[in-house]
Amino acid sequence: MGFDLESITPEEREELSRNVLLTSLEQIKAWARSHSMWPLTFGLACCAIEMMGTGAAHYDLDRFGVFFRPSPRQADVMIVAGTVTKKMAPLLRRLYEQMPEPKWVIAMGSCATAGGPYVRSYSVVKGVDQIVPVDVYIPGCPPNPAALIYGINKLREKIRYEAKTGKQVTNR
Amino acid sequence: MEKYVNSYVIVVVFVALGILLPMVALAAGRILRPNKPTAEKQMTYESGNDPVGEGQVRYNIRYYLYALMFVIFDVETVFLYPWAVAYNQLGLFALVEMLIFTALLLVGLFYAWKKRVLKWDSI
Amino acid sequence: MIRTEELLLNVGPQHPSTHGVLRIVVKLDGEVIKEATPVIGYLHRGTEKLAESLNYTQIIPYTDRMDYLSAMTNNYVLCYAVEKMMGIEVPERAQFLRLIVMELQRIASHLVWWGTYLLDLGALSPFLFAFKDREKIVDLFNELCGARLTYNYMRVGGVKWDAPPGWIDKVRDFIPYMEKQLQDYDRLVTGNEIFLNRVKGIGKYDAETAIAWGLSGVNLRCTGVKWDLRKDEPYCIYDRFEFDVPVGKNGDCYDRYLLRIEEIRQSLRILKQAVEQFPSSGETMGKVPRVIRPPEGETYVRIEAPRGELGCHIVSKGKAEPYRLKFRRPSFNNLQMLPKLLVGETMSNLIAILGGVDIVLGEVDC
Amino acid sequence: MSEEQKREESRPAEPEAARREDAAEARTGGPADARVENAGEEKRDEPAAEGGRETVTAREASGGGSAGTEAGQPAQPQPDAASDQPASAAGAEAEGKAAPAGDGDGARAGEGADAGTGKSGGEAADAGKAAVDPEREAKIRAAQEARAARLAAKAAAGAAAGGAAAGKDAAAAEPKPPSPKQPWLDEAVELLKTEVHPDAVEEATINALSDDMPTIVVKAEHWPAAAKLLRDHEKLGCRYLRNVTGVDYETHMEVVYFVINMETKREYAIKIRTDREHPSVPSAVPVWPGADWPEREIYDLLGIEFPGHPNLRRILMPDDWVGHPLRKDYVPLDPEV
Repeated sequence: MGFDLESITPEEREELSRNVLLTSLEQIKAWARSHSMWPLTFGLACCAIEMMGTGAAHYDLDRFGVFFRPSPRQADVMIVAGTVTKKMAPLLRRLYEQMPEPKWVIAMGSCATAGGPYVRSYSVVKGVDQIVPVDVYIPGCPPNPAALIYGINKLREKIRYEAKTGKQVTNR
Repeated sequence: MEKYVNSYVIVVVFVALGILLPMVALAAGRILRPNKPTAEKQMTYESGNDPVGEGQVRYNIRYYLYALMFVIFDVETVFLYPWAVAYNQLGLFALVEMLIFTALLLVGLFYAWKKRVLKWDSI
Repeated sequence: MIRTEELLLNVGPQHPSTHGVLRIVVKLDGEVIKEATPVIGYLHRGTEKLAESLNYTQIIPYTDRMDYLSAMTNNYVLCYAVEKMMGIEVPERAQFLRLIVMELQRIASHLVWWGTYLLDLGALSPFLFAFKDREKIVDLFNELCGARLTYNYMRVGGVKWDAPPGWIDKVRDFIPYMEKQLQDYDRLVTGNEIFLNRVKGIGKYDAETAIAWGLSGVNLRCTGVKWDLRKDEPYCIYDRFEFDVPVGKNGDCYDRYLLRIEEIRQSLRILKQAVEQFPSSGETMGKVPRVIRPPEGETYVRIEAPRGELGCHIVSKGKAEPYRLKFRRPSFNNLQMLPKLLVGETMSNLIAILGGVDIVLGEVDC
Repeated sequence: MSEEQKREESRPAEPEAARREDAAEARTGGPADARVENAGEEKRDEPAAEGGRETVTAREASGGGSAGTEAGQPAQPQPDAASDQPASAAGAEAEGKAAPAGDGDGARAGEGADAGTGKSGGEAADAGKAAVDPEREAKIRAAQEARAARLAAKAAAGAAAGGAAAGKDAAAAEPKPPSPKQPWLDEAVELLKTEVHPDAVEEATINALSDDMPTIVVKAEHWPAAAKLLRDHEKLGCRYLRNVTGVDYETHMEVVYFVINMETKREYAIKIRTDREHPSVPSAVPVWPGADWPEREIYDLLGIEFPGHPNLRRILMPDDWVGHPLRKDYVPLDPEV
């Protein structure tokens, strides 16, 4: 029995919209990915302590499905927490390369965002976006755990939004 | 006759499930996930820097012996499990059976002990 | 003996237990370390070069970020150096606030060390306990100076913010809570059999090598040398409180562990006395000239930071900026001896020894 | 004294006000400081800021001061829009901290000198007090006149105070009895002269700024022998090397070793001078193994060679780095932001 969408009555349509969830495979994948983002423990400086504080019992990142993985092979998100120096830049790029494909980067703290208080230093890379494409910037020096959790939720919205509309939020 | 054949159907279903479940799980993963292998990604991970030196290196024999000892006694426990689960239904005969089995393995253990395989930095 | 090849391994900058971005290139024969060379500099941000073009008040935020686990002691050492050069007299209430804040910071720093050290050795729950208690101290700091980690609280000549009403009572309530927690920690870890096997007799050195290598803090006292700057070269108002300096005997990781736990108790003891004698009112800022210009010359001051002797050497040409500012960073000197300690140890002991030395990479690379 | 009492009654209220304003304002409004009524300070914040800049330029002090103020501003370029919760005072505080540090310094320093020069300070404080009533323009004009008056007074007082301060130091130096550590210094110098070499010691002074630290300048070629003597001699016995610092005076380079004897608390600062072209100081590692990394750091950042050092390599900078950053004439590869 053929079934075309136009011929159904408004009541049926309204009934359908309440019970049937139309979605695309892409959105399901995005929903699954955004609710279990495993960050790579990449603590460089003071922001690392705040990241550990957020991961600990009081602020507890585990309830968002965020579970710290030491190896890049099992990580989806790279939280760059701290000052990226010129000696560390090639390593950071290599770690980013070694992460499996659906990967995102959160630049935590003003050092990772744009050099922060060390913007005039000779050995600091002014912002991690010169090395890896960054998805979410979290300002603050160091950003307190609430700001970090806010940043992670921002990334979650971004993943769902990109899956729903297909439009890239950044120029990656 | 059907009853006879029927019991085999269960076995076939069991085997099919045993094969299909992992296959489907892995295949689904392979289909859904993006696959962009790049040279850098294949490089071995060494906490961030270029891998130095060779991975396959000849190392001391004691690690191999230790692994061997582990495998032997691990298999032994695998055999003990089914017996341990139902040892009161099986009665005395199975108990003696198991004791002989364990005694045999103990002989192996004493031999290894005497050969100082268990002492960590012996060789 | 069968000839075996050596495996070269990078315990690299991105490693869960190197407390930051320290890389150790390890030459392994099987599991035994033949030779270990630490490589540092992955977090070198050139603070000393920046300091040469900033005046003294602006350098204070940079000292927070040097040893980010004990920002208060870094603030203090810079202010103490400038106050000594200019002969500024710090008022009573400011001295007390500085002392209370530094001792709270010492407890917080030792808690982070305790949590991460046991996390390195494989125990997951102490990390959560430690950070839960540290949150209490961080809340106290947050209320006092508005920041959780990098406080920028002290100024040359005093402190920036006065203690809000009721803050001292909160510190008074925190002390018994922490003492009770410490008993739980002892019951949880100190007697634990596995932990004892991992740390007893590991990374042993005697007093002579400790002095020769210029170690300081708990790494020096664990060998029996009684040298604590709060007692031997008293600064601030430490000479008004009595507390004793815990000293170890055989200089292994277990002694260093016990000393740090004992130091938390001593800090609590100091805090108890300081909270009693806390002046109810008074200035929080001494007489400071309009632009802080230390006279021509140089000075070297040193205080007892949680990780050891933290020194600040200022060479001033009479201008508002230091001509040369050098920090004697305890972690930098304590880390020197690591290669000598690691030869002949196994890989798991490397993690135990490295955790026991308690280094912070922001301070090592400065 | 009226000013004292006024400061007393205003101070308890002010920290509360400062804290609330802090949380509310994205940028912390000026430092709440004991001697300055917060209300006055907050009202005069903008003029203080200009005042600060104006006094900065007016002051003959080095450009550094103004550079300091500029450095204060751009140090936190990006606005912290994302962390808007009041809970993230850290963000505001941190962002605020760099900015007011520059202005706060100028503004508070302004107030500080006034307190020093007495009456005019009091009058400025009254002007501050008057700010509470609504007409701000009158207030600002009053403040500017007060400031102009103060500037003139300060210029005159500055010279006198400067002279007095110098006089005071000079006066203090003579009558002050020779410092308790003088005998230590003489003993060490005499020992160095006899045991090592007659002209091993170039200079020997007591550094008044650093608790009368005995400072001895030793010639570079006699340094290894002197180091051994310092450590092994029973009277000196300085077995603990506390700190090694490299300093680049434009005319020459200098390495300072701080050594101490833990039992008798006898400590010395040993300075060794070398020229700037190819600076080299014999290494102290054979005597104190603890000098290993500090010397490598000085080599890395200042370029001073240390012959006799086991493995003199760069320690902090990447190995392919060109130049030594801590030198005064170091030109950074990428121009500053």
